[in-house]
Amino acid sequence: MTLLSVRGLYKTYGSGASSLPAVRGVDLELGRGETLALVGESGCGKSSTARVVVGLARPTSGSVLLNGENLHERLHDRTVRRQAQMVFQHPDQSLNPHFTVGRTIAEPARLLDDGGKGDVEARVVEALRTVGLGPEYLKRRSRELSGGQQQRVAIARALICDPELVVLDEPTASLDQSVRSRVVALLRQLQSERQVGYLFISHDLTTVRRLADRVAVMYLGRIVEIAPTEELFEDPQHPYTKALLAAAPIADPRRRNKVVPLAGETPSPARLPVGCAFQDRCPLVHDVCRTHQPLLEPSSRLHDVECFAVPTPAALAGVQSGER
Amino acid sequence: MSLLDVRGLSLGIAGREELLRDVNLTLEAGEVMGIVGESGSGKTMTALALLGLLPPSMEIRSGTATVEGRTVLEAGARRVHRASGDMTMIFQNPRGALNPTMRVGAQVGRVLRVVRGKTRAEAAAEAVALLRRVGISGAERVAKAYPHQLSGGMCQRVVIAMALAYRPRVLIADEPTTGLDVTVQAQIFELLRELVDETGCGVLFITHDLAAVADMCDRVSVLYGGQLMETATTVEMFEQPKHPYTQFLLESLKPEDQQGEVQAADAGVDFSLPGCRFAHRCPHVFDRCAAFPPLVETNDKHLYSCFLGQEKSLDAAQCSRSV
Amino acid sequence: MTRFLARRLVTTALTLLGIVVVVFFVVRVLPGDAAVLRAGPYADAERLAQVRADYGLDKPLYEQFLSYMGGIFHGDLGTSTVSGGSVASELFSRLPASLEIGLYAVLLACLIGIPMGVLAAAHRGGWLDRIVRLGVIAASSMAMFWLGLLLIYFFFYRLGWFPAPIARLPADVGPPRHVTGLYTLDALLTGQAGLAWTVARSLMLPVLTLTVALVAPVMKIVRQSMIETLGSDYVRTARAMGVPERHILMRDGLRNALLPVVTAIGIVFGYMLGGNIIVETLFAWPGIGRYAYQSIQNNDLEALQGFVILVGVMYVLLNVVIDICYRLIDPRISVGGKARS
Amino acid sequence: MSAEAAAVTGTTASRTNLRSLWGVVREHPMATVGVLLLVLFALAALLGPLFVGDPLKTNPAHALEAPSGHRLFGTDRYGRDVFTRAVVAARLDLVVGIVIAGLATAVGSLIGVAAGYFGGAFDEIVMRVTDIVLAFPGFVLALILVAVLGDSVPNVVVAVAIAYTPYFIRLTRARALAEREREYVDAAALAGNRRWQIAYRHVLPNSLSPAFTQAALVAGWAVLDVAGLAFLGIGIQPPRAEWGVMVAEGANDFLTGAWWTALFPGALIVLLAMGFQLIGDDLQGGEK
Repeated sequence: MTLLSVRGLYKTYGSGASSLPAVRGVDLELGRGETLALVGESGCGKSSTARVVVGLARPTSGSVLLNGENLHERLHDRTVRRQAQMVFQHPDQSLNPHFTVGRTIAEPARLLDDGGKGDVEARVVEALRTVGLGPEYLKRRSRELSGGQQQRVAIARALICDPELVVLDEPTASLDQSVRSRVVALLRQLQSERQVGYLFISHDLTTVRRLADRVAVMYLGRIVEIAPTEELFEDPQHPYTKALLAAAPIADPRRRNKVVPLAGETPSPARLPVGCAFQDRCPLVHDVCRTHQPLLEPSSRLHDVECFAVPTPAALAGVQSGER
Repeated sequence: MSLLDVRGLSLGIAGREELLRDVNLTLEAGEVMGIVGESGSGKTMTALALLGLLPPSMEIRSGTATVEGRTVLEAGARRVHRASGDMTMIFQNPRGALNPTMRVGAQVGRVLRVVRGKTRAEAAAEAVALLRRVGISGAERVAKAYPHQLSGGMCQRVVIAMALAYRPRVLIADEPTTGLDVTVQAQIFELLRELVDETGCGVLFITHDLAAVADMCDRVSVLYGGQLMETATTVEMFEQPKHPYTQFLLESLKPEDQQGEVQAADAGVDFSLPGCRFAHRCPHVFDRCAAFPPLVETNDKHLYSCFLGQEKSLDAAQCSRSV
Repeated sequence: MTRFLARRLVTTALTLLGIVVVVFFVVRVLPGDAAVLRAGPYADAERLAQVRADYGLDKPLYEQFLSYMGGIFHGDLGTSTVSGGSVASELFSRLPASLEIGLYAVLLACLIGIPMGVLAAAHRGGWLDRIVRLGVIAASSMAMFWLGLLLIYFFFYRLGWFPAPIARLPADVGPPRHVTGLYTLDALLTGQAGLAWTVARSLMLPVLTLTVALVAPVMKIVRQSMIETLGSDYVRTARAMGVPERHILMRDGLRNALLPVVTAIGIVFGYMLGGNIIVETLFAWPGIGRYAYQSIQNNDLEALQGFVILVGVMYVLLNVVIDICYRLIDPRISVGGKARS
Repeated sequence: MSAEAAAVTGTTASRTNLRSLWGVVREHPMATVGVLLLVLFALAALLGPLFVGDPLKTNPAHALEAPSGHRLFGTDRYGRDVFTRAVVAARLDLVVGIVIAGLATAVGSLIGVAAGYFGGAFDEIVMRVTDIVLAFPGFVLALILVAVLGDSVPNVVVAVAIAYTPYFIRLTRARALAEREREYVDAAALAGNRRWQIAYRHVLPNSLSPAFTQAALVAGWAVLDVAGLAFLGIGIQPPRAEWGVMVAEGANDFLTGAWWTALFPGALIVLLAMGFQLIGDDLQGGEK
């Protein structure tokens, strides 16, 4: 059974003339012990998706199923709620500055697990140990820790209730390079020990390639391509995915970028054109892209693309079937 | 004579420990030199010191810097007069780098007026031309816009246009693409490369991103805890790093299963210690590391600051040498 | 801008209505029988009933309120218990005297406070900055009534430089022809330079007293917002691009620092409207502040209520004007509608 | 360890304590002056009444005597000793300032955090009400409230506190709005906190610092306001020993030459207010 299943997710902020569609029809599946990366540039809707998936925001429409249960209908059910946790982007902000490390990690255990189930204190020490910190950190506060240590504490807090799904929202973006790889290693190790599923939000393709089993690329609120990690990096299909991969510099001075892959910048989601949202920057733009929204169709096994220019019979069939 | 020559630069908060110790840098015309370091390595402090923009609490303890032989920095002096056209800097957070109540054309034009002595009309016309030059379409319209009406990438282009108006011999770019999308970053990098080719200026490219260094720089200097660890051409740095810190940094880029045994503790820098700033994290630390290591030259373009591998210390170092 | 104006208009109307409601009900609902307050403590039952009938106090509260509200729309703030005159006309006849002190004090506070705040920020940590900071603290700890007494003691009683603190004019001098109601202006407009000087001499001590109270917030806010702008990224960029410090101070620093100062002027006016009660009482100045003081002394609640409503309404309207000015000056809000965040 | 050695380590320990104290003093000279002033006033408030006589005792034979070694601050027109009255008044003025600031901070912060965190209709109502209260200059509002409530110390305290409460509501509301967006609030929601628990356990403690800073300044202003009201004859009434009352009583004699009657109590008001202001200024970041 799939762990997480997102169906037809829409999320719109505001209403009327000033409404901003952040997520426009996203479908996702994530299995136990699997890592799905959600990549894209600012404003692509990956963080909004993450917030809805974990229950911090309500979907405008669509549903989030966790082990088959609708998360947003069962938000006050602790047994459902404790299954989805999150690690945030800014470790210095995600810990309450007034709380000690011990109190921070213990909070979910006290509030979400049935009272008296085991000794909370011992579980906190154990959680600290699993993220590589000793019990001497229990009494410290967030400002006394380095960025890497703060993020370890945040990971311990997310894992203390043994959730099956952890959303990682750019967990390494604000860490130094040398700390970053250790946090990634820790996350991998914890996953193999506990079979926890990761929804990994990132714009850092290097880390994505290292951590993810599958990758979904988002652009202006829609998934434009989704494939197993190596296949996506080696054989990207969507013109935006290609540009994104080409734009990221590689840490090898002998393999430099020679061409700028893409002109212009992501337009505002408030003024989306009819048809494909990528049309104005796309090198392969076609008349049909300006009138019809392409749909995510399989281009090969496990590899879905949302583009008319990619030669999949299904994409063309999608146009012929009329306005969907 | 190098275009920019920084010698023995040391900085600190007045009355406290040294945050930057004995840093030496050279930069040639038409060259892009990367300055890499993690947060707190002193890379931005170095740049601010060169421009005389240090916060009031910081003082220059020792060192000199020259641009084409003209002194631009001296120990003790808060601010040395900068001949116009010597050196300027672009920053991260481009939106904040522009005055929110001034039209962007006027901000570019102001540099032309106060630095290059243009009249108001000349400056206005040339500002539009510069905006066009940095790849802004509809430059006339954009010149009349306020910064909040432009995207981050556009704002950075405007700041680059201001730098172009200044006509610097040396351009310092401090994390110019942090916070910008990766596709926009590629555009800005491309623009900077074009400008170097066109004007022949030298660029000090400050970043924490090794991939960006590999992409942009001809040579690299690695800073850690205010100490210059290693300077080399980019290819040599990536392929034959000498300093344990550089080795460690490059190892961390690889997937874990391919990482070598170079490991280092995760700890902050103690600026009050007299020795090598990396000593407390270094897997090869030995007794001589309690003293400050001088720069050693392996060939004319490759220098590093470590006692390891120095002939005289082999006897002492052999016990821990493993890479 | 239109949407902003519409919203601002609605909230302002709500606030103005709120002011009247609050004052009206505070005066009537809180402990203390309004009729007793009005008739005085020694009135007998018959007299109390008489007062109740006279002031409509026997009617239900909402009826009293509606009739008071209706009065306000016709410029009627009720009748003074003591003088029997119209509160509105008594207040408006005294308003110019108050404005004359208040406006000069605000002007003076800005003339001193803005340059001092700018200089302190530009030389942050230096001796001038320290003096300004100490000045702010000293001025904001100053008890106005005591300072006024000291000034009167030295400059009138000891030195005799200024006239006695008894009115807008010495007893033997008549006022200038009424043009604006501000005597200094009227004297100058009617070409009586000598009279203008006489008027100014009477004005100086009260204005000075009020200025001390007003200068502290001006200096403090100017200094703070100036320090903030001078430490901003865009000032650093301008410096890196070789723009001279003097140019930065005026164009980047002051221009952007003055935006919050515009708002601060509103606060300063509030101080002024509160402070004038003490200053006018101390200098026997025939303005609305002293009117309020006298109405308290005489238990004239109708008059006091009129004063508070007038002050509240003036203050709210002033802040609306300031808000609109702010929108016009700041391109982040006025140009292109909503600012991005 | 010998007793001698213990004594030696003891003195070195206290010496380092002294040295670090000296470091604090050197870095915050103005706040130090403020603390010293407040300590002096607190001592006078606590112990003063034990050492001086009856502040209300009149002595017509010694009316309006100038200050001397025997009567430090001289006597007023009823022959009461100005020094005695000034010392006794310290307790009242100090307590009034602190209680007003405390009341306004506590009530304002609670309302402000609730409005900022929960938003919605509650926030809208709170903002409209503070708009209305702020439409009156604080002093005017306090004045009309006392005029209506009647003259008494508690009434003055409540009136002035009400006038300052909206400032604290605005301050903490703005801070709570900012704190609400921080990641630890989301983390708290995921940890199973209910909304009121997040507001109370997480947002409130992190939203208080600007209010505490402001509280010191408000304590200073409150002292001035209460004294100012008393000077106008509103709130605290003669013959009670209160500095504002004393200045008012001495005002006429002051202007005919008996300067000591109003000079000393007025100076004490200013010094007390300044003590609070110096500390508040430092808390606000001093030079920054």
